[in-house]
Amino acid sequence: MDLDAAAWAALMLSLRVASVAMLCSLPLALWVAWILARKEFPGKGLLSALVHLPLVLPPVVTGYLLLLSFGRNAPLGRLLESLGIGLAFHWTGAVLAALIMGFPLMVRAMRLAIEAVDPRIEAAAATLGAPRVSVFCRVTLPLIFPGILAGAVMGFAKAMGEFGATITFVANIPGQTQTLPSAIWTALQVPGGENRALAMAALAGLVALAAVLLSEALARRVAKRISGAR
Amino acid sequence: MDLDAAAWAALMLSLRVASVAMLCSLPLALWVAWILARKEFPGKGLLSALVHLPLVLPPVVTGYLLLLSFGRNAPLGRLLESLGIGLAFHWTGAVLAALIMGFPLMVRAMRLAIEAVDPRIEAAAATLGAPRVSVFCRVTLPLIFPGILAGAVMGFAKAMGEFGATITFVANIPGQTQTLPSAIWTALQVPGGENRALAMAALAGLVALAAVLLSEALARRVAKRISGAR
Amino acid sequence: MLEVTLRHGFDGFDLDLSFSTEGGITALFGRSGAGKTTVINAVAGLLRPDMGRVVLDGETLLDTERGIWVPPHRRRLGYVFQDARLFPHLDVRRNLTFGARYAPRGSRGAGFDDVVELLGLKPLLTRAPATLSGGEKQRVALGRALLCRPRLLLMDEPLASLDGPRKQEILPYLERLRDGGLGLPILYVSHAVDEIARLADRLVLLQDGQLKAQGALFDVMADPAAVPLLGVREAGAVLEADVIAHAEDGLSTLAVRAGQLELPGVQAPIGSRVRLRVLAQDVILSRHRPEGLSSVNILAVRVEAVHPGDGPGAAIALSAGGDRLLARVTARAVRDLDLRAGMECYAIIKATTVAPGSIGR
Amino acid sequence: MLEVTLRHGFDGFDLDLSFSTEGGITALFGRSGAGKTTVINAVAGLLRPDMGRVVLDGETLLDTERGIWVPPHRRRLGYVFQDARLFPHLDVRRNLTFGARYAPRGSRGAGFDDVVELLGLKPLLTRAPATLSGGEKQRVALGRALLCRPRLLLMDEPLASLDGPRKQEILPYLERLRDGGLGLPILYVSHAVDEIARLADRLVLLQDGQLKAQGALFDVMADPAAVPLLGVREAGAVLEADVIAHAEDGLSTLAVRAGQLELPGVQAPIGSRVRLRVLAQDVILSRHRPEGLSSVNILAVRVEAVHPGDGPGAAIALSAGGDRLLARVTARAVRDLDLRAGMECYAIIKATTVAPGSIGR
Amino acid sequence: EAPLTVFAAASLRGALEEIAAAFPVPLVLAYGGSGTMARQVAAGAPADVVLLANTDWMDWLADQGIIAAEEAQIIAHNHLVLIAPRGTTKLSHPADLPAQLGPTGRLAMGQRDAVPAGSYARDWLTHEGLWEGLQSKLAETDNVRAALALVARGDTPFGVVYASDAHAEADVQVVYKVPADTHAPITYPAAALTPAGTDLLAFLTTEQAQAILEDHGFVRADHGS
Ligand SMILES: Nc1ncnc2c1ncn2[C@@H]1O[C@H](COP(=O)(O)OP(=O)(O)OP(=O)(O)O)[C@@H](O)[C@H]1O
Ligand SMILES: Nc1ncnc2c1ncn2[C@@H]1O[C@H](COP(=O)(O)OP(=O)(O)OP(=O)(O)O)[C@@H](O)[C@H]1O
Ligand code: MOO
Ligand SMILES: [Mg+2]
Ligand SMILES: [Mg+2]
Repeated sequence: MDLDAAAWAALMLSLRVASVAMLCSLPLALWVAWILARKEFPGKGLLSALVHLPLVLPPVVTGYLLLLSFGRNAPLGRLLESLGIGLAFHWTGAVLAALIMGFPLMVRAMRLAIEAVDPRIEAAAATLGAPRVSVFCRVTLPLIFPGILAGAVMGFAKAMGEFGATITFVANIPGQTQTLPSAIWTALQVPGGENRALAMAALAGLVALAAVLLSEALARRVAKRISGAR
Repeated sequence: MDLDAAAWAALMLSLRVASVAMLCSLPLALWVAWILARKEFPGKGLLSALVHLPLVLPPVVTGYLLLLSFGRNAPLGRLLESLGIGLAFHWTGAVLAALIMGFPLMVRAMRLAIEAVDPRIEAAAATLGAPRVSVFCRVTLPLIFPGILAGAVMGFAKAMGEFGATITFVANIPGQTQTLPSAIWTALQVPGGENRALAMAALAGLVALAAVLLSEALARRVAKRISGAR
Repeated sequence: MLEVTLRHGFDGFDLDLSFSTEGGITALFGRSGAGKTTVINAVAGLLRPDMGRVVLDGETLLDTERGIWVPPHRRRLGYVFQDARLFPHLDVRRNLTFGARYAPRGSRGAGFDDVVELLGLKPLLTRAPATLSGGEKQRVALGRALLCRPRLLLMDEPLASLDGPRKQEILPYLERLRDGGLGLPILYVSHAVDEIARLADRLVLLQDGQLKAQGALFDVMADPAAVPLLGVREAGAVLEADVIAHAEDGLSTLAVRAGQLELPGVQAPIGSRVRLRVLAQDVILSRHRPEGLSSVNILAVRVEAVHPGDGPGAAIALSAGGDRLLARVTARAVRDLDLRAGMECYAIIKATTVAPGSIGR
Repeated sequence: MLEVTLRHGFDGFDLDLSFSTEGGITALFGRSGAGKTTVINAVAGLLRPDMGRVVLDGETLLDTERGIWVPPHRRRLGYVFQDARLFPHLDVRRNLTFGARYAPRGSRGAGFDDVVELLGLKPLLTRAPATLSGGEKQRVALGRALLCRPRLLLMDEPLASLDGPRKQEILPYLERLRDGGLGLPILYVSHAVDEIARLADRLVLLQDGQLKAQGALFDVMADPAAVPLLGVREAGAVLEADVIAHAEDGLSTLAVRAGQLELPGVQAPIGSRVRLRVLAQDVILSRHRPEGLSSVNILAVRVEAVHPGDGPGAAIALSAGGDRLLARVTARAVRDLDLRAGMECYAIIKATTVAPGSIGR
Repeated sequence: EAPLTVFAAASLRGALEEIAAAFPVPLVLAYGGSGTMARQVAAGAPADVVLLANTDWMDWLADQGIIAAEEAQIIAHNHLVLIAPRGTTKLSHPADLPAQLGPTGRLAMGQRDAVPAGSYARDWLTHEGLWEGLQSKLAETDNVRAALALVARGDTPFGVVYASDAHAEADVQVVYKVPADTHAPITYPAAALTPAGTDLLAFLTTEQAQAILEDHGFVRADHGS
């Protein structure tokens, strides 16, 4: 493949951004999914809508809103900057953008999985003396593993592919904030850059293929253990 | 809100595109989800990866590939055109783009729901004489309703928000292929257009809110019926 | 009518058996984990065994050798699962009527109102399965299977979580299904020997996936080899008897082949035929006709076989004028009385060894 | 030790009752849908009733008036569910040991190896719950609850899908739990009157969510009012008796308060105390001491109450030198014998009315 | 009369709106990136006229045989300017730029490879010998309007945009005009794709249209740079 150093740098950055975004959002997404699946409270519909928002808004708007909130002139952005956490024009900002864009996907997958858990099994664990947190860790969590896995894969895939919000929020600086999608887009803007763009897209596809195959294999192993097949 | 006729036209187009895309992809997504959840076959991992592909690729690449395949000069595009199905630069193309971009989300939600159905309940239906199709329609389908609903909402939301693939494939022709996200993007191109863009984004948010609230209410009703609460 | 040959291996468990029935109620009996549910699943088509053949009324439902496998929905068997497996999204009424539309036109079977009445489901019809009690679920599952107009009923411990009175209502109904115009055959799994003694025509005994005995209920129940399988305390022959008279003091006179017995609490009318269950541990043997025991029931019997058990006791197969009896005595008694096949002696039957549930038919 | 007061309404079902126990085994008995599981769930903390109070060993677990509600995991109750509810993602061993880590340090209770041995779980330890048979699941659920070292066991039909021999192994174990150093109290739901007659110290009878009777087993079982609740065929008093002698012919002599009984098949050693269950339908009343019935058991009794039933029979409460007996006779017999409270008469007890399962303690 | 569809580079938007009002036939204006639109035109987009922000893509269209090279017509030029939020003092010499950015300030500009304005900016900075030193201080955006917005909001203290962009945004001011000889010429080529489009193409070079373009900060087509 016709891939230069810039493409490899973009791939590496994308991998880093996607992994960090996925790992960081897992706990939060899990928590939100749990609340949406299990709790009834006023404003639940609103929370659910809020979670879906990044799906609905054009990514550039999300990026724009991020810039408004975390830009160098925004109070929040200034605060974080003073704490040494620069987001705008940093790869960490790409993580934030990817995280937000993947959040609805992760929450939905986990929520569906949590909703499918029989609360009577959790009740059984409680009668055996397990406090709520233990029930969650030892019963709920393993039971929703397929959902977590699905959420993780989708979050990772989305993070690998996120473009609009990322480029708007952290710009497209080769070697710094140029993720693989940004690099692909850049290549597409140059006459004759198609092949380079497609080669990089294929690379992204391969990464996704690997992630999906891995997750499918993991899921199959867990399913087998539960069904008792060997 | 500061919304002119073009904005309303874009909203209407987006609603149409999103509804049609969601409705068209439902059966196909359901079928693919069912296969992925229930069948073991060589190449299953590959199929799963393929389904995830639109998540991973930058939307512009998806749009570019669509343009390559269905453009007026591409063989496939010409064939469809001669059959009266114009896709490139038509709102139907926006439907196709939205459909493809939302597909992974729909499939995942439905697949998780199908995986959560106890096959022993389906077996019980079979012993009562129900052929496979009846079992699916009368048992599986109602049981995975929450997953279908989740998939539909995500597919719809994603279709409302899709920008990169759409603008690349069908362009940004006001009144014809300018969806709400395209209109928002266009507004952002003019200095001072931010407010207009944000007003339209708020509109998109309201639509999503309505869709999410509706789906939550529906889901709650179904859950209540199953749990027996009134 | 039903022929079953199966071979199937799970990790650490091998099923290998062959049995056949002639209609009526065939009981599958065996300890927990013996393979009863596995057999029923294979008959229903929910398990595809490694090897096997299932033929019902001449129609081959399964033949691994000839590659025949009829899918479950075309077998028309009503399956009452060990766990109820109700459709969670349908209310009780819709659960009950789920199978009706798949029954062939004009097929006869239980009517909706009858089943609802029998099982006391009327107040539950609009309820969601999740809100039912354990016994209520089981009743709905039973009704659902009855209402799909099957040609064979598969019942996996259908009455396990039902209360006594409810069982007493349902058992006669099952008998009527078997005996009525429909002659619906039933494959019936139960741990309750009294249920089996009352209901079954044939008995299939399983142990660790292997067939240990099969045959007419009367034969198997009287088989000393079956004692360890049924449980020492539950083993005992089942006889048929004709009700001859009811006396003032509550005792009834019943005729068996070898003589007459006086039993309390027989509800059946004079002239009817009932089943008696005589627990092996309640039969006492004597070489001479005991004197001075006026009111006890004594039958002249011949020892057919002496079957030493695992413990201190022995099971003795007896023939009483063609009826078969089973006695459980101590090893010392075998020695003292010098019990041997062919020996003539007397069986003292405590009148009340007839368990209440076992008087039926 | 355990005080329970509950009021709770489901759509079309109202629970309203109050009972207390003094440790030992308290049986909850009632027909399907009577509210047994609902009561147990409320005690376990899985159901928050509309109103109620639950006090265990002086600790208030629930008091809706005072706003007290101890969450399930702090109640330390071992619950054997009607459906097994095993953890599907854990193998049998991990299911069994799930609760161990939450038991307070140094608390005593059943040992892992003992429980595995008792319940025959050794070959299943590495198996996934989905591959277990119905009875196997139930045994694992039982073991899991035993191993969490609870201070009260809640058992909802724990033996319903177990075979007879297995039951005979588990019942003495439960008795030992109750009687042993731990003195583990048990709230026990069962439909099997013989199980209850054998195990229970106290009996709570429910009907349609209401308390119908509660008290010591001996009192409630001998209460004519309880006959329709227990089922006409299952009703009967339970007595305690001392084993005095074992005769050559297999009959044993047992002393009850009003005299001696000769019974077959008593396994207990001389000097031990056993429980006898005398079914009401197997007690015959006579105004005069019957002559010429040398081998039957006859006790002098006084009629305490005559309780006409719904059907043609009547339940007669009897006192036999302090022991309570129950007889079921026809309405005609009531008239003919002119049975009235206070009358002295004789009860003829068929020796073998003592159900095998009911000889215990 | 049937409206004409115009595919146009987004940065022309302000001027085109006014031109549309002046043109007798109604215009449907569809905006996008130059590359995207060039490809769409090649794929058969229903446009009558295409207006791009750089010549590369017009040349590409000619290479594809979609238009004849001589049909393309330059309709305007532009200047590159260095901008800063209103109130910033003028920059006397480009070499002061790094110091003015300070330790954290960034320079907003179009993406160097993908956005024409970015390429021009790189050319200029390279010419000034500043490019290497500014590598870690850039904020490269996906179009030049985004760079403008960054400066307008104060997210970056400086940006490189077209004079026409700076003209349209009240919140920024030009602090330095980039000499035209430090980068490739900035030209806006247009081409008609249908016979109906030729009228519009012709109109774009009329005095009326050129005045409008000039009003919006563009440089007249005949003032070749
Ligand atoms: N999928 C499986 N994998 C491994 N072993 C299995 C599987 N299914 C069943 N078994 C084993 O096969 C044996 C027979 O199971 P089956 O369910 O037929 O027993 P059963 O006679 O119905 O018992 P019960 O009365 O307890 O329901 C059991 O030992 C069980 O553990
Ligand atoms: N969530 C609910 N909504 C409505 N009714 C309910 C609900 N839960 C239980 N009931 C009803 O309350 C009654 C008592 O139920 P419960 O489960 O306590 O009965 P049970 O005595 O345990 O019966 P079984 O022996 O059949 O298990 C039943 O009639 C049941 O249908
Ligand atoms: O109008 Mo452009 O293509 O962003 O320089
Ligand atoms: Mg079974
Ligand atoms: Mg219950």
